[in-house]
Amino acid sequence: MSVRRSPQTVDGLLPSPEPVRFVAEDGTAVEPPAGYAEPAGEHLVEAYRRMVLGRRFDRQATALTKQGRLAVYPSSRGQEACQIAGVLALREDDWLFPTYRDSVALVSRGLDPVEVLTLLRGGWHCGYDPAATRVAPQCTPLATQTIHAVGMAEAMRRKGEDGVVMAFIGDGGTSEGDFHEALNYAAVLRAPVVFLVQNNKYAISVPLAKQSAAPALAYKGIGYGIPSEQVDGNDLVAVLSVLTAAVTHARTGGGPFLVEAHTYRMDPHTNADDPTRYRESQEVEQWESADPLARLETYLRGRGLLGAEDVAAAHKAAEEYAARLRDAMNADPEADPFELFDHVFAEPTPQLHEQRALLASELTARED
Amino acid sequence: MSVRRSPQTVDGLLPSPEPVRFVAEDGTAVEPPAGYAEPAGEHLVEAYRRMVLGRRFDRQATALTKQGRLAVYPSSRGQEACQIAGVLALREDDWLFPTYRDSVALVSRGLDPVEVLTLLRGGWHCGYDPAATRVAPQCTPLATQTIHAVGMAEAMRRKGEDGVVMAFIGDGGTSEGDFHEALNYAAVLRAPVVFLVQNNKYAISVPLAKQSAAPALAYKGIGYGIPSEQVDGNDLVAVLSVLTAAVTHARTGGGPFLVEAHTYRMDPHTNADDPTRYRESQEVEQWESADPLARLETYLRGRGLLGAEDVAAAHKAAEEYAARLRDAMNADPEADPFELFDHVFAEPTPQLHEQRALLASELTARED
Amino acid sequence: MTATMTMAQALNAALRDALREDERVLVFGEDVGPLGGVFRVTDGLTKEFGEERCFDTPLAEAGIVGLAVGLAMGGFRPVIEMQFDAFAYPAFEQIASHVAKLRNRTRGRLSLPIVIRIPYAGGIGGVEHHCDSSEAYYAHTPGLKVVTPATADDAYWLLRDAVADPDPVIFMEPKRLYWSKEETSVADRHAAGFGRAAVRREGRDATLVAYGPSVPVALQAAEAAARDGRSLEVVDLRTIVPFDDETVVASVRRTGRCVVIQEAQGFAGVGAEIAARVQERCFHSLAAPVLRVTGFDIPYPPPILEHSHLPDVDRVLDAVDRLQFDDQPDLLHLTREAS
Amino acid sequence: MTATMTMAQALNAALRDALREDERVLVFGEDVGPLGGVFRVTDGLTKEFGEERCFDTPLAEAGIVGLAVGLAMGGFRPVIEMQFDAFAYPAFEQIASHVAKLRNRTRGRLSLPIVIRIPYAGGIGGVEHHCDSSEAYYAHTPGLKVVTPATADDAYWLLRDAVADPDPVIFMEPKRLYWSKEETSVADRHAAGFGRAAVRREGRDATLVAYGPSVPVALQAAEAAARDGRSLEVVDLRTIVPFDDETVVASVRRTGRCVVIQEAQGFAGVGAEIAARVQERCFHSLAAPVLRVTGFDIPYPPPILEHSHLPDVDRVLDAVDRLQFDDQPDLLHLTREAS
Ligand SMILES: Cc1ncc(C[n+]2csc(CCOP(=O)(O)OP(=O)(O)O)c2C)c(N)n1
Ligand SMILES: Cc1ncc(C[n+]2csc(CCOP(=O)(O)OP(=O)(O)O)c2C)c(N)n1
Ligand SMILES: [Mg+2]
Ligand SMILES: [Mg+2]
Repeated sequence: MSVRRSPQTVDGLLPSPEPVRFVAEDGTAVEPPAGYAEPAGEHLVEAYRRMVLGRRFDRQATALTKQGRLAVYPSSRGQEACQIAGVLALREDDWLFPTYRDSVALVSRGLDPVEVLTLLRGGWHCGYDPAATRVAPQCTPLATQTIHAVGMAEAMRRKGEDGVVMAFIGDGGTSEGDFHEALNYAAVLRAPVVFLVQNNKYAISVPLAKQSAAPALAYKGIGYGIPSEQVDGNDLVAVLSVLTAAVTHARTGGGPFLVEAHTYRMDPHTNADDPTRYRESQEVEQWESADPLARLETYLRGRGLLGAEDVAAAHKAAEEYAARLRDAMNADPEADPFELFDHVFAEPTPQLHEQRALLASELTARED
Repeated sequence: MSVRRSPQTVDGLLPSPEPVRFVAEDGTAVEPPAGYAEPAGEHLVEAYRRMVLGRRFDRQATALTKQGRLAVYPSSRGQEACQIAGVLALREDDWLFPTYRDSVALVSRGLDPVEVLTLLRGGWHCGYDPAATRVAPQCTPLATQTIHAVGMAEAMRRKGEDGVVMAFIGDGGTSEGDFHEALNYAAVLRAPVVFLVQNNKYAISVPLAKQSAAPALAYKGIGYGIPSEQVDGNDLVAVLSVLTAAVTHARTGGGPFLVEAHTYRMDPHTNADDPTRYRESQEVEQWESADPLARLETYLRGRGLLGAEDVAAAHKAAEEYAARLRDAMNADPEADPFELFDHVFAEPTPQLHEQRALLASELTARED
Repeated sequence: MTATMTMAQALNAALRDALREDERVLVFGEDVGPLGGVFRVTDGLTKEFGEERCFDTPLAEAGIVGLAVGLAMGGFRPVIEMQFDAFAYPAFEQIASHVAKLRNRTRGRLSLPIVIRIPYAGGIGGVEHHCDSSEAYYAHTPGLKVVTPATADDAYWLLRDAVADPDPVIFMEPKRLYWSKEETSVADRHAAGFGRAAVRREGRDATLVAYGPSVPVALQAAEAAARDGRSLEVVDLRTIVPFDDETVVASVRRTGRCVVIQEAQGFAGVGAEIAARVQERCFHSLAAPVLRVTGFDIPYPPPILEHSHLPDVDRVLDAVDRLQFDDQPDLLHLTREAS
Repeated sequence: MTATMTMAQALNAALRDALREDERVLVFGEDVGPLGGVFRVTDGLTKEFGEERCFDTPLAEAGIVGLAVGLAMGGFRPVIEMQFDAFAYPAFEQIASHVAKLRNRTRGRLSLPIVIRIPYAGGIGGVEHHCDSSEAYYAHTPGLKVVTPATADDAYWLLRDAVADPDPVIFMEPKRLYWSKEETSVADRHAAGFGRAAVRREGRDATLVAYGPSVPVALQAAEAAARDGRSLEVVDLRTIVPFDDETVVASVRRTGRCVVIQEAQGFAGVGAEIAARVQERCFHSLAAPVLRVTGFDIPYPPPILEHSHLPDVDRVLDAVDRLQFDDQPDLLHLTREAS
């Protein structure tokens, strides 16, 4: 009477024993596991351009914190391959549920960088229009967004759309109960959602070894009946290949898919963090040699897909982009205090009207 | 730079592809997978006695609901092998963290049945002394107790005791975030705790298929680095063998272990439930043929470990036990209203003193 | 057309009518499908509307609420059930950090028309964790509307209003009133508007302000007081957020005395807010302090003792009697006694 | 021996001394180990006491609290940190259904000497979810003691008291006061006892009741009022649960007027409880209604707007001015204006 399943089902759910790789750290091609297709050359070149831009944006944002133009910034440096592959694997009508860490993904998706940074400069909570961009507000309460992603995927399925949702989450976030509930709901509903875990080895100061004892986080999928894969998160070619397969799986009715991208957070958690308290600088240096951008550039040049002028053009575009951003961020953000009462409900309650009036009287009093 | 593990580690964490079995439904022996030892005969006979008693207790409790002596009772009928093996696998100084469903485990552990039923008869919340019995209060908020179990296991480890904690949970409870957090904490801390999932196929009315899409719940272990096993929960011999191995693993520093016991809830969720709304009676009848008590009896008789007189003696003891329980439950529970203020804090606050005085004045007023 | 129905039946009718009228409405939660919910409030909905519209979820409350958030972002109108008050706590982060805040975080670009139904409070002999009065947690959280009906008719109309509302509504259902039968008009509306309190009984000498499970207690107390020649007005809040200051203030200004009744533990509960508001707005009309009659500041008692905890007619009348005196000498005297 | 230290340093000293004096004390949470906590309150503890006594947990708040419950059942005294106010919400079920109730559920056979440290409230330009004032959720939950220091000296002694307490204590740390320096005596105790409020400044004309982050605001307001010849008394609650009725009532009976200051959104907050209690107990000594100065009933604003939300000296003084009038005509007039 007890449940019986074929071991077959099981194998289909386990990730590759080693992270999927197309390109070695030195930029040379390696044999990927069967079943994964290399993305087209022009896609890889486009990915390269975006990585150059994304990294420049990231550097600019960090600079803005030093100039006091940004209150706080969680850098993506070292994780560009994950974030940009995540964006490239999606269509415009697909949804993205990012964390505070994924600003590079957002600007790569084409969002206005000033709007993306509105939260972090202390302006309004979410600076961009989630409905128009199909990008949920960057989420801070860890893992909570993964369940919203499942709900949105289920909504698209119900409306007969063939859209897919990609939920971003970090290694630390996978420890939260909400991640578990999201995976389970996605599997039971067979929702078209891809979970992308950027395992950057740290949750602020807490290293992966204190976070999980799993062989790899990708092994969490089988416990929900979700096919999973692990990939070298600093190999853009591999991440894009695996995520494209995952998105196709979800879009074609295969249900959810879990991808763990092994990467590394090169910078402090945020500008406010002090990593010297919890990690050795050699560890960071070692990971420099795994830099996703250099690796992709070497690979594309080696394959003759990228020339010196392409590289120069990409950097020129990135510099212009950064300059525009710097100028735009030079102005202080503005906000209307009365807006505080406008979005609590569609219609303010009598209590909120009263409190708005109180604030009004305070502001007039200050004036005279 | 990315995480590497040997597939070896991985295999060690996966459960058997089929639930472990020693005894077929017809009571005949079957070949168990390698590595599992059959418990000694006298243990099995003791288990048989406890199952007879446990089932009789369960039937009596259900009867008491009909007589209005119990407000509500969640029956264990059909799950006795899991609960009694769970108790037999433990030492007296080990801790048990049960749910509302596990009353049979508690009486089998030797707790006073009236104290066990205090909660369900509307008396005080927990009728027994958890410290003295090393049995945590039966837990209703699903899965929350599994984290407490990890904490207690960690406490014993820290105190240098070699105790083990067994956390009971149902199939539905595994969907709660707290279960995920408990498994992860246990694995990272290498806490000596065994998680016993009684997969009785239903969470009130919700069948397993709506609860999880996993090949089996035991496959959740690998995602935390926890070795796991699945077992035929209606085969006492198998459950006791697997749990004994799991407890030894935990006691000897191996860390946590996850066991899924495939069983079935024969009765309604509680006496208040109406299963005709969500399951077919044939399904229940089919499971009758997998009855754990009949199966063990046939097996032990076949092996000549159990004679007619042993069976009769076991039933006689059970009848006497049930009679004593019936009589004891005939008296109405009593409680002192002022005790309401005694256990909120070690020392009542001034506010509680005031409220106690208010109640006192009310009660005196009622008297005259 | 009116009919006698229990509050549970009225809620069921409201869900059925909402599902019929708006295909974006979805009902889901634990055991709300074929079983029809442990209180049968969703009885028959899966049968009539199919698994697509009314379905069981895996057992995880944060999951239920989070799923509702995503579905609402995607254009649906989820009406979800938390099986019991204390079992909504696992969803607290989803409710406080997302349900309550998403409209505000996005400057109104996203809204969440979600109804979270929560059977709450005691008086039914339930065991621990099944009888919490949790309304204050939600009422204190900006961005949530908090509703609690005391009659079958209000149950129907307030739930219809809640489902139609563009914002999240925590819909608190007093368990012990599920089976109380009343004349209910599900066809043409007599019920007051959303956000308005109702004067359930008019009176001159004092105002009893109550909501949800305490409304019948207030009415019984008023009945008993009338026999002693004291005329009590009974105001039923219906919605805690928004709060109907106008009705409450008008009543207390007239009667000059006020007792607030709340089943929940008293400390920092909704009753404290009511008492604070009333004395802020009616101070010079008050002949006595605004008194509160509440549950004690203790975890909900076991069934055998719940009657000692729950505010009853006598406790209300005792408070009304104290309205005649200065600075509650008896209460102070109790304090001395106690220490 | 006294020393000038910040509140963060005082808390660090209290943890260090507690770890030294009682080996059952354990400190754990997110980033409290080598990093020393995001606010450095646990700085150096892992170095001095080792990973066994002060350690980082996996990232899961229900897990942290649930682990503390099990460890406390096993004889330890966990002092755990929730990294920020809003990030304690995932643990709400563990706190409300277990931490608060276990002693009561087991008739005192089990107790939970757990301290849950929660950095809370705003004023530091933090982004969303990092500035919630969540004290009322806990104060409304029977079985929890709720503490919040306003000075470094109190931070040290109240935390020592909390760790020594046989029952669970929610220890709310006002973020914005972490860096405020004061004379602190960690050697011989001058601080008031646990459960007692402190009169921070004596006055005749009105009483300002405040706690945590609002105490400095109250003191500044009293200072400013003094310049206009108005003498305000300032009471710092120190512990919200238990509540020191004696000190508050004595002060208000003397001054005859009271303003309650609370940073949290006002509705059903701790300030409502204080206002309700004060008018219940001091009604006939009151020359004016008890007024509340609170944050608005809105989600915590983005940094650029938080100054408009937070109760400041002017908002307090405006309230004090209103204490002179009847039924707050200006407030009613605002209501009309608004609608
Ligand atoms: C529920 C919750 N708890 C705690 C925090 C505080 N916090 C912010 S980021 C962070 C670490 C997250 O690590 P990870 O998930 O690996 O993402 P990463 O920052 O490395 O990208 C923590 C603990 C939070 N935001 N939400
Ligand atoms: C957090 C929480 N949510 C909901 C409930 C209500 N509830 C009680 S038992 C139950 C079903 C549990 O099913 P399972 O875990 O399989 O255990 P079983 O009853 O089958 O032994 C539910 C939903 C609860 N007790 N706790
Ligand atoms: Mg990380
Ligand atoms: Mg079950």
